[in-house]
Amino acid sequence: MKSNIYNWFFLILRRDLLMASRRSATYITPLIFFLIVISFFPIALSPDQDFLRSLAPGVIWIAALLSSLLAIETIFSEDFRDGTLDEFFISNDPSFVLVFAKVLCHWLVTGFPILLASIISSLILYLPVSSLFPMICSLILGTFFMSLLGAIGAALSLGKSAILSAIIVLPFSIPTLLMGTAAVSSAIDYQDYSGFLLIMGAMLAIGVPGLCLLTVEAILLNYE
Amino acid sequence: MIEQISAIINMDGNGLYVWSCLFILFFIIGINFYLPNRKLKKIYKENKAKGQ
Amino acid sequence: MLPKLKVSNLSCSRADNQLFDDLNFEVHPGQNIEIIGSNGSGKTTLLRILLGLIDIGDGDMEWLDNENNYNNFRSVDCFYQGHSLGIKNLLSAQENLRLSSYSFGVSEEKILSSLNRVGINNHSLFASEMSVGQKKRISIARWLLKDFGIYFVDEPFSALDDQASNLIVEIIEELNAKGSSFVITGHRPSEITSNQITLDHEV
Amino acid sequence: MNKIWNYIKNWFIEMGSPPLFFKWSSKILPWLLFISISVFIVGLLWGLFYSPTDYKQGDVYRIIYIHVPSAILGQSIFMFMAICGFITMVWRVKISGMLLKSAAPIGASFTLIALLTGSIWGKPTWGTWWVWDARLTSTLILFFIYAAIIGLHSSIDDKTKADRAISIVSLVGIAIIPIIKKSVDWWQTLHQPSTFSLTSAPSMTPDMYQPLLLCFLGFYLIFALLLTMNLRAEVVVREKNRSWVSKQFLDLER
Repeated sequence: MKSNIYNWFFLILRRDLLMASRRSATYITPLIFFLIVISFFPIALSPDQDFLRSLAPGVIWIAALLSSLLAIETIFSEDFRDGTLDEFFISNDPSFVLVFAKVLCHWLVTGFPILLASIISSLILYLPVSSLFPMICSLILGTFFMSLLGAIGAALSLGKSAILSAIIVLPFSIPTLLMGTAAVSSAIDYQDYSGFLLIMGAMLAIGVPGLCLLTVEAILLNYE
Repeated sequence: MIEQISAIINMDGNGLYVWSCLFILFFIIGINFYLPNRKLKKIYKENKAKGQ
Repeated sequence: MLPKLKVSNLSCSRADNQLFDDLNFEVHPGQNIEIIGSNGSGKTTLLRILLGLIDIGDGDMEWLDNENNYNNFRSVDCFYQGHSLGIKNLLSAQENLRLSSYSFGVSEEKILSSLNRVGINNHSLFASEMSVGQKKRISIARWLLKDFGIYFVDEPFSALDDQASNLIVEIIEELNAKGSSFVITGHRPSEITSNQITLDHEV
Repeated sequence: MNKIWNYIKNWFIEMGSPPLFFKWSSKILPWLLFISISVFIVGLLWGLFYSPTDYKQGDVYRIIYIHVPSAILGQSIFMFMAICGFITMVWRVKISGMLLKSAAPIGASFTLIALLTGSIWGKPTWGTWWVWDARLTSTLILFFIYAAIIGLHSSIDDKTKADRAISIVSLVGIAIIPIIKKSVDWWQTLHQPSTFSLTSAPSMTPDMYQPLLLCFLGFYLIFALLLTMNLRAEVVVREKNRSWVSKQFLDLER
């Protein structure tokens, strides 16, 4: 039986999802972190409704950015340590599919709960209902792009401190942050937000092949 | 003559800004000059010590 | 019989030191090669270069394919086990083997019989609940899933009791009889082969 | 075509082999030193003393002769680094990795100069030391990226490996920096209608423009000089245990 790319992709996806389901910390900790960061803003700044509403897009986006970045730190480290990553790279299947599958799985496990939590946080930060749809769309596109970027950072700093990969990745996350907050705040002001979402989508479309290939190179560096 | 020079240095009260910019420029470029030369000198000394 | 892998003039240097220089050897079917060297002598690097995981060596590697031609790409079915065993803690013994065999598809009976062969009887035990010795046995069970052309195994004999090393020797002989070859590394010569390459550069 | 390409590649590799590079760079270094410093000084003198005063901003606009060339240079150096990174990734040329590594601190320095002078310029024109102006913001982000690259390189012990790691980052960077610039511009127009932008403010007359061009040339030459010096130090530090290094130093002593 000959394996093809789809089989391989789904195998890794299934394996990672299975393992994530057996260790609940993988999907619960980013969620809790996200909610804690969100709840700190009203406490630290002011519980005033109008003030919080104007702040909400930025707050939600920063929290989402940080929690997805912290969570992706360990995406390759366990596989690298126990030797399964070697096995995948030795096999004849294309390794960027492996990277993409792992990033997708990671996003499903951590990004998706964050999406749900962002709906709750839009309530506690008094976001109007009309801005909910652009917020969810921009978070889907943005957190996935962040996962791709974070994968590169994680691969470059395998076995090193997490803060190093944050330093590498955070400056590159600025367009995502700007577009995401701009989309939500223009929705609050009843303006057209589709342009921002389109640009985020375009970045994602270029990012998937480009960043996956570079991530493969970055992982291979660790074997030298 | 002295008035001319002081006029140039003063630059209508903006002199401080311009001169501090110039100072920053030369300071940072100076650091960049100094560091590689120090590295080279260090290796040079090590080699000399090894040779003797 | 033609050799499955011909390596000529392979050399590798990293930063300032030469790990190895001008290595020449051939891997014949049913015969083993052992790479001996101390820690940091480049054993693992050599295995990784042979498998094409990293590209920092200079030299020629030629692999035999089914039509008896030699290629520059890896056309032989290879199995690799690095320093770490490649066992996932969150998966059971059976699931681990199923994962290893994804690309060639092995029946459940084969997986169970391989596990029994190495003496693991509780198939649904998670790897996190096992001792190191048991994990090693699972990794050995993976060798039996399919008759690979060449097995590259990094230090299979380290930290093993006598019983387990006897098992490894037995299994290697079994697989040799089927025409598979082993390229293994170790600190000191073992009993599986007399064909040894010593890496001893000065660190 | 292929032949010419191979010829160029081989020439590049040969000239970039550490001993040979050290030899020819020793020859050109005094010339480079003389030319670059004289163009640099002449350009600055011309800009700071002989160019006419701007009618709107007064003499403070003269910071333009420091700020703009270093800001542009900060971006060009990143472009240069990305090209080096591509060569390092694809052809594994050792010297291009070292070039990449030596260019990073220089790029960071010029970006820092642009930031500091921009903020000083802001004080008399805007009344505050810092304004979240689009240009300044994207320069700040560029500085962060430079800092990340330098930090990553110093965190990896094997320097050849570190070169390839930062070449990956520089390739990601060169794709994302235009997006960053564009999105920051956008963000600015979204939040506050741009009232005053640093560089477009003085209406440039030719006698203001000419010294600026000379300053550009001087800054680029200074970059070439600093790069050569950094690269020489880098090459020697990395190969300090090779025999050619001690030989070179013996030659110098004679």
